[in-house]
Amino acid sequence: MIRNSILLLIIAGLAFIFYHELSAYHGNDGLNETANYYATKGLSEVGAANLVTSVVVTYRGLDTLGEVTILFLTAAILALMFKTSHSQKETQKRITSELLITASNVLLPVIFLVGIYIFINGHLTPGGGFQGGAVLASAMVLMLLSISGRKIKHAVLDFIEAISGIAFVLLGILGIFLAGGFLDNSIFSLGTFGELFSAGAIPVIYSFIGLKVGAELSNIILVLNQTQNVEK
Amino acid sequence: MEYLKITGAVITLIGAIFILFASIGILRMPDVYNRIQAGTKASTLGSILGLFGIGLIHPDWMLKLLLLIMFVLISNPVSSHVLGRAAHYIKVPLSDLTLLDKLEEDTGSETAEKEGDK
Amino acid sequence: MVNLILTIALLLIGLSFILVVIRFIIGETVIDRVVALDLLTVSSIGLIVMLAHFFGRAIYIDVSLVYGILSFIGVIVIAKYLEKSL
Amino acid sequence: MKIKGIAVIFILLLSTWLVLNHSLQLPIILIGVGLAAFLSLIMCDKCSVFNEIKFTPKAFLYTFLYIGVFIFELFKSNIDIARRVLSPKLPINPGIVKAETILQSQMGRLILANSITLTPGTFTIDIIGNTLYIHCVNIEGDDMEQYAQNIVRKFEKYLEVLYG
Repeated sequence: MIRNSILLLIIAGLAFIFYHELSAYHGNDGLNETANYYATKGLSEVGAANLVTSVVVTYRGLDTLGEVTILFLTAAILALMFKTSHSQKETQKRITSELLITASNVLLPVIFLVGIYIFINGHLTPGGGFQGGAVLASAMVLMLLSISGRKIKHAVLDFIEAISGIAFVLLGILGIFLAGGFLDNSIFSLGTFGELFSAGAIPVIYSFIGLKVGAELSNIILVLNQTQNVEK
Repeated sequence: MEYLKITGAVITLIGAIFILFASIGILRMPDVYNRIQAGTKASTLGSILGLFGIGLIHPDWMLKLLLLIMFVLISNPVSSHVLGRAAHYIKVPLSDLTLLDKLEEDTGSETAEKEGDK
Repeated sequence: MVNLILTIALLLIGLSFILVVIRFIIGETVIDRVVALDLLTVSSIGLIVMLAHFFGRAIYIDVSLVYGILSFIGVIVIAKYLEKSL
Repeated sequence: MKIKGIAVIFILLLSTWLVLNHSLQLPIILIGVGLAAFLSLIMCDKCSVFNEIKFTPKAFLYTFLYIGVFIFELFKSNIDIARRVLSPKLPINPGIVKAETILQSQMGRLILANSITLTPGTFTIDIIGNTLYIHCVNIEGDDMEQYAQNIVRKFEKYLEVLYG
């Protein structure tokens, strides 16, 4: 109880300090040159309802490629460091509740569908590849928790990841030849503003990013799950 | 049309009141299991009523809100069941008011054996 | 009129949040805290949808759907961890 | 027999997709059909859950009856909990009792347990075999055993027709 009160005091103090800092903060009202260009020309050039998406996928597409690569490296390093011997001992676990298994059987397809919905609609709604990928990976967590006997194959995840990564880069290179530059989205027609098939290649690119992120995060979860019970 | 909206708002208000009851219950009940009881029931009905009321105010959101209601109805009781099961497994004590515990009688010998193995 | 009633509802939910946070701090056992957290997230689903009405943005409903999914999985993960059967 | 499960899961996913997108344009429907078919085929080793739903006129009628009973019990339970929580003496006599179920289908058991959790004063703690362990807020004498069995019976009556 005393410890909790001290924690509460510390949190309140931190909140006060942050409030103090925040109230003294004055944001930069004007946009600088680059931001101004994105804000004024972005909508007409890219045709995505969500301006953030258009910046992330097209103007700063190369950065997104870098981020995906970092995730890939993390997954690869984890798999390398925690490389398990195949003679791992199955520890005695409590049997999962029957109700949880049934509920996850019902909910899993729906959660996968919601993840896919988030990254396909990335150009219209807040959301996108990374968020959708995270939802896919959380569905994978539910799968691992509820169906303990089920083995998910690394090979399948690696295959999805490789295919979507290659497709992402190929789409980017296609942009150099058919349109203005790397990851230019106007290789497909821009379509009607606000519909699912609009904003050129953005939905396609975002789908590949979402699949890649989902596969990478799931790989990380799988590796951690398989190594936690191994003896030192 | 206006009546429908006011009905929706009142339903939402009732939902909020149930959520308030849930929080009072979670504060006053003597042990984990009773808190789960109070928390799950009232918060499920409260948030369902809140969603439904907003659905009456904005009829074009209704389908999506019904999807959300279905999700809450399936997931919330299951998560509280999993929590209660975990609490009983790690032997969180029941309150002194508790009269009988049939689950302990039936599974108690099993867990005692497991502890003997260690 | 509608907005007035909804504002009262928002205030009630805010009050209940304070009560739940008190239980979260008192705790007693870990499970108590998780129960309080679960109650917070479930009522937040309703809260986010009410905010969607106030700001007039249907898109917040998607947010609350994803929030519900993640909190459900989170509670199960914590329960499994406490059982040591992760 | 798997075809029925795949069909149910397909319809469920397709309707979820259409509700999420909130539009009926042709490309959205086409993508939804593709995605739903793909996901339902991947998931088909687990669709035994969806196999158990019965499509008979009687089941259709009983769905509505069940929803009615369920909503009534949900409100009753909330008023009951509110009464207990608000009264200054906190009148509770908690305990864990057990009740038997005759339902064999997974989906039926899930809905039964969820309904018990949401009905007055009871909450499913564990299910082992056919025995449900139910935590009750208020036990009065030996009657509670019978009371719990009655609650289970009340929902089973409908779920038996729906899921078997």
